[in-house]
Amino acid sequence: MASVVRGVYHIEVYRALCKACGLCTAWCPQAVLEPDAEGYPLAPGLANCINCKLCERHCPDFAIEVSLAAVEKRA
Amino acid sequence: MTYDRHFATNWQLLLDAICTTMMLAPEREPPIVLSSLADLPYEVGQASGRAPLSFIQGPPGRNIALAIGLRAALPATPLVLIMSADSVTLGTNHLIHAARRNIGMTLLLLRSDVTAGAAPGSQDRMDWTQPYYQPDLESAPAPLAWLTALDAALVGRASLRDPDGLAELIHTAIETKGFGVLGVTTDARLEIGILSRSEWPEYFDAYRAWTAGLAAPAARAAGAAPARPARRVPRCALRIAGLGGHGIKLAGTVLSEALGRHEGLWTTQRGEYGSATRGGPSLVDVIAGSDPITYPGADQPDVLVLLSQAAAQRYAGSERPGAVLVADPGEVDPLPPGAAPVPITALAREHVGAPIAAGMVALGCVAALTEIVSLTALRLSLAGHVPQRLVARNQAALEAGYAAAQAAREGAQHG
Amino acid sequence: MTHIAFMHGNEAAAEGAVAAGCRFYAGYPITPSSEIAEILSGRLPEVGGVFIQMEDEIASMAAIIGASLGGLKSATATSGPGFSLMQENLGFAVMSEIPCVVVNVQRVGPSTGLPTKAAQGDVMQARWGTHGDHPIIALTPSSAQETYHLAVRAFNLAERFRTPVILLMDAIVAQLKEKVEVPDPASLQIVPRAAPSVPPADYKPFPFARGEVGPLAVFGQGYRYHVTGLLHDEHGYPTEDPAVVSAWWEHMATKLDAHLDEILAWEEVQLADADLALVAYGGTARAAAHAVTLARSEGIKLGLLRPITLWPFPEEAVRRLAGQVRGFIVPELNLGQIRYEVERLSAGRVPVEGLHRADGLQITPDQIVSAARAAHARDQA
Amino acid sequence: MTAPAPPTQLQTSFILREYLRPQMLPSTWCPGCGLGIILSSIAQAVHFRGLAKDQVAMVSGIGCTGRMSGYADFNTLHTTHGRAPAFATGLKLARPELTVITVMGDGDAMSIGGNHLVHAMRRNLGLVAVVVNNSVYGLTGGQLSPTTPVGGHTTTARAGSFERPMNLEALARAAGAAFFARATVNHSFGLTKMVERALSGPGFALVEVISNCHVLYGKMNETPEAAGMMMAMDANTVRSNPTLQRRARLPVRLTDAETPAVPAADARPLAGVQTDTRLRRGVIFERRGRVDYSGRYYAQSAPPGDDEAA
Repeated sequence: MASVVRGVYHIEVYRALCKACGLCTAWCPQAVLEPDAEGYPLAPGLANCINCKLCERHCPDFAIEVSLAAVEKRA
Repeated sequence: MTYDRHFATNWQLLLDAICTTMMLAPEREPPIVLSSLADLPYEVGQASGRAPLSFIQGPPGRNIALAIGLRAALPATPLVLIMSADSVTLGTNHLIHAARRNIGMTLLLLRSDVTAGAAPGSQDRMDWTQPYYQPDLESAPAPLAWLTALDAALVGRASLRDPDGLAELIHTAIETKGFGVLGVTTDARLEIGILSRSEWPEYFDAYRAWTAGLAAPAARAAGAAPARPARRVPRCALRIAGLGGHGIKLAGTVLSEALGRHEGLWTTQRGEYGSATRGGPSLVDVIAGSDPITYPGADQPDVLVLLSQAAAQRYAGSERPGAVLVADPGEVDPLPPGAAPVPITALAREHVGAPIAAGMVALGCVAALTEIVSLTALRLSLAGHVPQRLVARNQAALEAGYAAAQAAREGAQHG
Repeated sequence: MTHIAFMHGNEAAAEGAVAAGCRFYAGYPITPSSEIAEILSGRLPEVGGVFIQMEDEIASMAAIIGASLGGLKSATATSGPGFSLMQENLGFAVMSEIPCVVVNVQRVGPSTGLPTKAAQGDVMQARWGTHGDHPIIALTPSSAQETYHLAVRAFNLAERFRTPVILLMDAIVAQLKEKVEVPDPASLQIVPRAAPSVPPADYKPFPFARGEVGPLAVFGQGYRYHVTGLLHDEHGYPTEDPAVVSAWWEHMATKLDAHLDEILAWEEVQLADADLALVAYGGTARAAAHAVTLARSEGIKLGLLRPITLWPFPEEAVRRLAGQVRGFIVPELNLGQIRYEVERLSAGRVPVEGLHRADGLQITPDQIVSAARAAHARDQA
Repeated sequence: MTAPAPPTQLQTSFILREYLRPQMLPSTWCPGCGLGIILSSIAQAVHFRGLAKDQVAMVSGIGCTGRMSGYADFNTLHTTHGRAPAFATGLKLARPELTVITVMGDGDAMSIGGNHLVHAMRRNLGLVAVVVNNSVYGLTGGQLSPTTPVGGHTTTARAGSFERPMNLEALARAAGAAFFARATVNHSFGLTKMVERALSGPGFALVEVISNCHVLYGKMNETPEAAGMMMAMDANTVRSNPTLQRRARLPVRLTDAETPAVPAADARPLAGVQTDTRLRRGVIFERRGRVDYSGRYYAQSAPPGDDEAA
């Protein structure tokens, strides 16, 4: 039985690619992401991330990545 | 009109059908015939010595586009296009777009059995065959199917074996508002008649209805040319350089119109304008003088305003000796020698809340430090270029720049 | 009444076209000429004209020919790649003697090239772009003010000589915003479409009038005739008869040449005492004019010949100058197109030096002055 | 060259970096432009199909979409305006083993390239065409396109367009394309699957993608935000599959159900004009037993098969 594990994901934003368009924050269903003063995404709600990858799939600039890095780090 | 149908060529049958439509509606203007087929005019011309119809032999495929221009000019004249393979080769794009837009014309698309006397094809679904190259290799073009799919006003098929029916159908197609197309064949086995109809306003009818409501032109920027300026101003080159988001394009417009409209000079304005989101380099050159401006570049400016470090690195030192130089000490480090320090971006933030007014602050500096343009002229010009609700704030920025530049000059004089 | 406006060249072209009586525009978006279409899409409906955005440039060119036959003064505007597509039907307009105006705002080519950068690389394409020998008129403006007037003139010449006229602009002028004194429309001389004075039975749509053109009857007004891209007789019917074809060539070859005084225009800047002459046109001529001032302040007697009519080329002016100056410098934003003309016309009498670039950057007055200095020094040595 | 092993899990960005040219990024596209999402979906479809990069060619035309081929690390060809299908036809016939993906914008594909598109569909060679439809000419500054809806404002139709837009779906069907699907950039998972399916079959496969130009079209039509314009695509399109339509009514929604639809841009209805503008998204048609005609050019003995048994 699959279940959604919370709080184990890692979100990486590549500032060099990001254009601060705001799509990732608009799509996040869990309010994980919030824009900073310049519009770049921060992840203050990372604990709520469910790895749905909507932010990643709707990033037109390949600048955001959700991974299981946190799990790997713990292991 | 009598002729021996048994011996008549396909061309004669077709042209006779077109002429018959004129008898079916004698009050209607005679049609203009468009076709790329070379032998058609001889047929018409030989009948009476003079063409009974106007005839345009446009380039293959392009007659549809030619007809669009004619339709724009002549709303009521029937336009009959006779096309063969050109309709499904180089004319396809014009075909589908004229149908999509529903432009009023009547197309007769001749199957290869009409044009080449080829054996009638059995590919009923295709309506039309292409008589050359690799007919067995590719699926044949199906213009009637394409045009039905695009909801042409009328799609039909007619046969030269039934000349009266052909004339009747052409007449119906001409009477149909919009884009009508008839496949013409000699094949007796194909279904003859109207295959589909669609309702949509004719393009130019819709155009005229759509544009009828547009406001008549207001008296355009009325006002006489101002009297020649009393003063003689030699060519003066001004350059404002910074980043996208500094409002530099607006500053250039306000400055050049202040100089041109209110100071009575000739001006040019050119620039490279970065967008606020990208933040790239942004630059405007304004040249003014009593004589019409030749070269529009401020490569060696008489007035140079530097709003960013990148701009300073690129342009500091390019100015003419004795030029007026302004730089923002909050952004530019070190300050170029001789530059009047004015905290332009900070003033913009203070008065408008964003760097977007930096260009306006810069103009205030120019008015304070030069003779070329007055604050009044800038104020007048500004009012014409920003929305009413933003005028006051932009004026504040302008005046703040003026005051700060004056203070900087006095500081330099006393210090 | 004259009024002051601030326009870039594209806007001036559009406003000039409206003032000249243009009432039909068909075009396709392309940088850096799109503003002309955008402005006319608003202006033409206001004056009862028709604007249509076609599916491509081939269709745009065909549509303006159709509209012109229907009696509307017609124009299209494009840039390099679109101009290439228009060549087919531009030839049709030449062959069937249909007035129309084509604006080409040049950009760096070939192919898509540098879409936003200024160039003057279509000079020879304007002359010889469509296949076969043919007469053509091309005008090239140096300022927004001149663009306005040349747009009017382009329509006038098109009507006067029943020919397509190319308004050959460059992105320097097209995108430069400057002050324009817009003349009172009533003060403009406008050539209307000439109507035939003979009854339809006697009307010849394409008279071989040796150096003259006959009136072009508007379709749908009783003068039914035949228009074709094939070589034709005076009635418009195709012919292969060498005698008729020769008569047709005679007509085409002379229809502009007999009226060069009406067509040619150029500007001379400080040429009277010049011993070094620049030949420059379009946006580049502005830097050249400035360079004349700079060079003269150094004691170099530099002058400028600025062709305004580019085709037919002001040949006599160059020939005459070749007998006066000790050298030519031709600055242009291509790798040498008008330079060939100047070389041809000076016929080895004086050296002709090109100052060329096609990298998207503009030629500056300093570059021209440097070239003038070098030529001057060589001359003194 | 061996194909990459099928992915064991969705390491999406890793895949993207594998299929992109990082030295070309960031793209010249405006912030929030859907073209990046489309490129991402195409790259993933190629990955999931297990195609080697070397065996894929991307041919693009001119326009914002034309820039896509520059960012994808395939054999890429950035051609002239509208002519991408013709270039692709030549390439495919020369190298039938290549997977050739053509990407075009709406003006590129349907306006200036309409002729080539129609004939490419008729010839039914094994090409995949992705047509990005954002209703406007982006690169030249927001002019009318053949898909601008009635009432849509553009820089060459300031008062709103009155032209009937091109019906690409009907044209593709009539011209004989083997496969037609429509996705939006708001449904990018579906888009990836559609491109995968397009890549998997013979014949000419067309995928239309509804995309956003909020910077030009949106700004002129009261939807200046990328996110708002994309979310509206949910309401402005309807699933082609009835089962999925029912499922869509279930309360599990990842996009905001309250998002208002894009207003029909103060469209003045024309007499006789249908007003239901909701487009179907999903696989619209797929002809069974579709034949890739490209083989015929090598073995001309084969007669045309019955490709119409849809």
